Amino acid sequence: MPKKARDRSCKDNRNCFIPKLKTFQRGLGFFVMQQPIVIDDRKSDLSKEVLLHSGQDASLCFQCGKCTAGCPVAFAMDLTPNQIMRMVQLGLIDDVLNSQTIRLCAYCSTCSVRCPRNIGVADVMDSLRIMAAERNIPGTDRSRKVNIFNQAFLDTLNMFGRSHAVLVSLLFNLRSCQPFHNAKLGLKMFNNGKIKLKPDRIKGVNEVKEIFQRINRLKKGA
Amino acid sequence: MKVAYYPGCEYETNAKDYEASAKIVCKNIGVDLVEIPDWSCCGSTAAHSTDHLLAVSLAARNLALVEKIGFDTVTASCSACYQRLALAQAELAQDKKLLEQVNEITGYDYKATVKVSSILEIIAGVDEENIKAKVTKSMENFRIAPYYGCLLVRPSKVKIDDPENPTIMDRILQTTGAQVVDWSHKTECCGASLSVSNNDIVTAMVSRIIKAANAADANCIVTACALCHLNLDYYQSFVTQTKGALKETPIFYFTQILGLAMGFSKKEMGVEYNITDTAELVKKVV
Amino acid sequence: MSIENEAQENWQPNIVGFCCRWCTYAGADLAGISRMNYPPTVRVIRVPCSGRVNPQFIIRALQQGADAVFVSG
Amino acid sequence: MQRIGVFICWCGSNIGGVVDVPAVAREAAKFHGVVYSAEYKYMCSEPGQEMIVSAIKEHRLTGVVVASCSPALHELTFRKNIARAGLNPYMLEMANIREQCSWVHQHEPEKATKKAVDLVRRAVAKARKLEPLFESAIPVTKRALIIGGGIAGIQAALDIADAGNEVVIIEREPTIGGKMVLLDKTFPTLDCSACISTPKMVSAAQHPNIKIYTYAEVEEVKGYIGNFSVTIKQKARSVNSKCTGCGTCWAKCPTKNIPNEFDMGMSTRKAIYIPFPQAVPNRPVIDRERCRQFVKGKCGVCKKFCPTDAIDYEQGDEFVTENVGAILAATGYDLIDWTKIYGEYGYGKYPDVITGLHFERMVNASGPTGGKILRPSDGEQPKTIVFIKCVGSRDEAKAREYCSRACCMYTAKHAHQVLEKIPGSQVVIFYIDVRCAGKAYEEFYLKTLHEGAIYTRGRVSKIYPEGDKLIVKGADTLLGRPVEVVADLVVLATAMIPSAGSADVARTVGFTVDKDGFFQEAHPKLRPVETNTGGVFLAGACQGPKDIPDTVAQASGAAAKIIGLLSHSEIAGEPTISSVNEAICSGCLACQGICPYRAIEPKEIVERLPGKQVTRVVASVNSGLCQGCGACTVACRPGALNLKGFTNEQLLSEVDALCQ
Repeated sequence: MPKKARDRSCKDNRNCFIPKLKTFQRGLGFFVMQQPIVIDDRKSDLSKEVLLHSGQDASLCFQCGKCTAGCPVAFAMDLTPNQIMRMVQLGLIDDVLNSQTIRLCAYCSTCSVRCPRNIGVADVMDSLRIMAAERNIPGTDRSRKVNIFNQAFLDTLNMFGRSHAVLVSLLFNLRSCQPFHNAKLGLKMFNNGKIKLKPDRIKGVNEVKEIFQRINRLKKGA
Repeated sequence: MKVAYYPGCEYETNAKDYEASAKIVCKNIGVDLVEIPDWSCCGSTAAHSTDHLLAVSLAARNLALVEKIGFDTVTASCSACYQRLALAQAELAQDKKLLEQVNEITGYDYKATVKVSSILEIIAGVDEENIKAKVTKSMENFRIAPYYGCLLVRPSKVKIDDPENPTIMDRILQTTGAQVVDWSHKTECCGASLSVSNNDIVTAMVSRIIKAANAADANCIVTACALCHLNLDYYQSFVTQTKGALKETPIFYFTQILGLAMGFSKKEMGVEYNITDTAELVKKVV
Repeated sequence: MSIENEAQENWQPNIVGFCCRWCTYAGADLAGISRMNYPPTVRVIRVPCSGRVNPQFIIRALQQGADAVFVSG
Repeated sequence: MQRIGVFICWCGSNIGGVVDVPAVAREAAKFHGVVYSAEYKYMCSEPGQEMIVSAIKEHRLTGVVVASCSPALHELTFRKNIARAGLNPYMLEMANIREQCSWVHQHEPEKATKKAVDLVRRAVAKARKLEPLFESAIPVTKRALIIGGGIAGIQAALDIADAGNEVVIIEREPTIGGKMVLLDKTFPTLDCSACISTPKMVSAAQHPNIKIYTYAEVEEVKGYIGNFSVTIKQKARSVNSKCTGCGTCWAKCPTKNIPNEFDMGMSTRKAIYIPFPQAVPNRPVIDRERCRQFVKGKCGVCKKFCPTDAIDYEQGDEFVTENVGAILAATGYDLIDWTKIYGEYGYGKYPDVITGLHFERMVNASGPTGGKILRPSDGEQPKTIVFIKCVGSRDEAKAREYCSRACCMYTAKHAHQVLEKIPGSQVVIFYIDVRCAGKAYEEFYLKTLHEGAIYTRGRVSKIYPEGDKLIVKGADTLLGRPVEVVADLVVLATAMIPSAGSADVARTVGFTVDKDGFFQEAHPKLRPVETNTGGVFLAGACQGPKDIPDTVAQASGAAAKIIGLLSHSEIAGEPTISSVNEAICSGCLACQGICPYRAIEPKEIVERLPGKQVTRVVASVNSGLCQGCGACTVACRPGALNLKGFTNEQLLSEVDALCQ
């Protein structure tokens, strides 16, 4: 078969349905077929992109697994941190960016301070989240929820210059279609006087809006 | 001593008790917290998960405001805010190009001269004798599990103490006569960034921390972070009520403990805002 | 031709290298064994130790027309 | 005026395929001083060498330039070759037109040819300034000094002594034996460590050619290869040579409960003690920091009871000088202090987290528990034991980057011993890689696996107590899942590091250490037991982490080298060393401070000036110590020092030739 035919066009194309289908299947608990990983002369630059974003060289990882062993969220992840590092090394960009793991990472940096190779694993995760955001990958399941929350948080921040817990929760519940999510918490906090309904709008709210706009312009320019 | 103060978005809601107690305690030991005028949100996890430049710029606006009012040190009570500000400062101080770019985005002319300190560091910097002199009540009935969480001690660039066994808060708490227990989950993460989006994960993480505090025979957990406080305070109800194996463990801010020891009322310290029952224990302040 | 023009047209500096026989000179040999290419305008003088390199040698090399001197050991 | 012959080698197509060799030869013929220029397919071959010999004779050559491969390869060959023709072997200069020309510029043949011409011009320029050099004869003292009385030192001492040379062993502990006598059984054969090492200790002690100083340290080393003078500090033992080792003193000593270092603090000893019953020499030492006589000024119990009047409270440190021809450093290793580094493992807070050496003592029948594996916290027998490998090794962030080499095997051995001694026990071994390269090693590992040890691929991130158990949080990277083990005992395989004080030994004796503090061998492959300092050799774990078989092999290797050196009554000294022009030396001795080999000393000379005699100080180079680095020549302001074979004049003419 000529090289072109087995080109990565499928993998490179983020609109391709196969990775999405896979995650979808996984989410539904279907059996997922795993094609062998093909390593050929087209080198991946995922490791380099991560390095550029985070200043962390994932290629140094020797897979000791200490990050996974110490990660407080590992039990909830679909791929363990060391698997993510391995996939970055091999350039399996779709598997990485569509994983739950990258957005479940709480940036507690336990992995970073214990890594024997001095890799800031948490910063690698951070850069992968950013790369997923740049590529508009919404994520599925838990990862999707984290993404919706982050977006809701930034939206209120953009609106008022400060975040507003009530609005963030409302936006999150609406956008994730769980209207009564965390209602109990809200109620308890309300009872304890820890909720303020009126958002805190700062005077320099336009300065904050400007920050968002300039960054958006920069991104588009790039 | 005057220090610029960054309250953080939860200062009137979830962290109002932290804010109040921190201000009172600091004033009492001669630290004047001056609120940054018109501060904005640090961006928190949402920003750094979305765009690196956004995260740094949002923090930089506040740092620039600190510089503008002529302060060289800023402190934040919330440790998430502390970490964001400190990380941004570390990067800006190191990378001139980034600083230029960020200044262009924020519209401020920040020179990267501000030192970011957590409120723990500010209070630990006060002479221990001064604090002891203000302590009027004994907290000896408090068996405290000091909980640092992750944001204060990691990553290495901004850590305020040893990431595995920090003692800065232990030392402050010991000045009140409280018993500070040695326990295993001092710096385990509570999962705050997931507390809205994935609360089942957070419940599991919190239950481990409560379990460890129970195992160490602590009768309360003391924290220096608004997010940890909310998480531990609220989510433990799921495990203490359903599983029964875990004891309900009241959560305090370290400033509340200091304030109670200094003789301030429980109302001033805002302990009744807690979801967990603090009344029993607060009665034991003698 | 001005220096600037010369610099633009793939100018390569003449470099005199003083290499310690125990390390860098052996390293240059290794580069040869590994067939790692570098510009032929680098020419090496073997010294018993980089400590043997008198500043006078460097000045003389520059006076005599070397564009750069490389001391390694 | 020199008559120089230039010989350009094709090296088959290695050089000839890139460089236009005949053109280089034609150019070379034009250089000043060159009277003959030739080329040949293989200069180093028999006919090539013959060609040089006959050209020297025919053209009455006084100097030879060979342009071929690196001098590292064939300089010696061609030196011998021109010596056959009657020339001084140092009248040779080589131009490296293979490694540093044809092999690195193979795509630019024209430029390569030009460079080859330049390199030959340089060689000719140097050759014009060459002078005959003569090797000096250095006498050899046929004795050897060994620093460190562990298994490496003992093995080497026995080998050297058996060859008929005298050996002096210096050991800083009160007994020889080192780390090996601490161990229980040795992998992969499981023979008893003490049973095979204590007889060697006795043989060394009884050998007529071996003299042992225990409780002693090297104070100062002077001299050079063949002629070292070593000052030894014999620390005050407070027990003199009348002692018979009867044991009355330590039985009667009232100061008890001092943690015994030999048992890693798991047992106690008295203030006067021998480290263990088989100690060599069987003579106690008083721990002056704990002895009541020294701390409080009154006690005297041991002195009162000693039947031979061997106790001497007044004894001071003594200094002894030994003259030797060779020195062997065999200072061994220590285990890294993990309690300062690994907060995630509890900073040493949890008593049931121990090191492999603690485990060795515990499992040893003569150890503190009589061979029983017990939890230090409560003395109970553990059921689930976790072993963690690479603690401090392969961790550049917290400790050391290197692999400590022996841990995989001793951990497998420990696992085997647990499974053998504790019925129904469970062993979990956390590893990153299982490295069992050695004869019968892999087989041993497989046996341990078969016996039921659970090898889990992942590094442990945290240990914390829960009740009386320890929770070990690791990972199984093969399954991609975190793992938690509820353990009774955790054994850490901690990194081997150079033994404490080894840097001082290196400084005192005068050789280099590597980035990790291990002693630097002269060449990692071809000169593994020598240092860069002549006459100083290495053996065992002081050179890098090693297990017992490798240590003993290296010790015998070093012994063979030393025997070789001591078999000569004289050795040839390298002639490319510094020399002083006393006439212009100002005696400032700036060179003395800069010499890394301590080869320069002041010397008084008497000069006759008109009408009077003047005594003044000049620098003098010790030809045995000088290693020919030439640093002194740069420090010398009057230019009185020059390095033979690399003189200022030669190097300047090389610079000139290259810059033409």
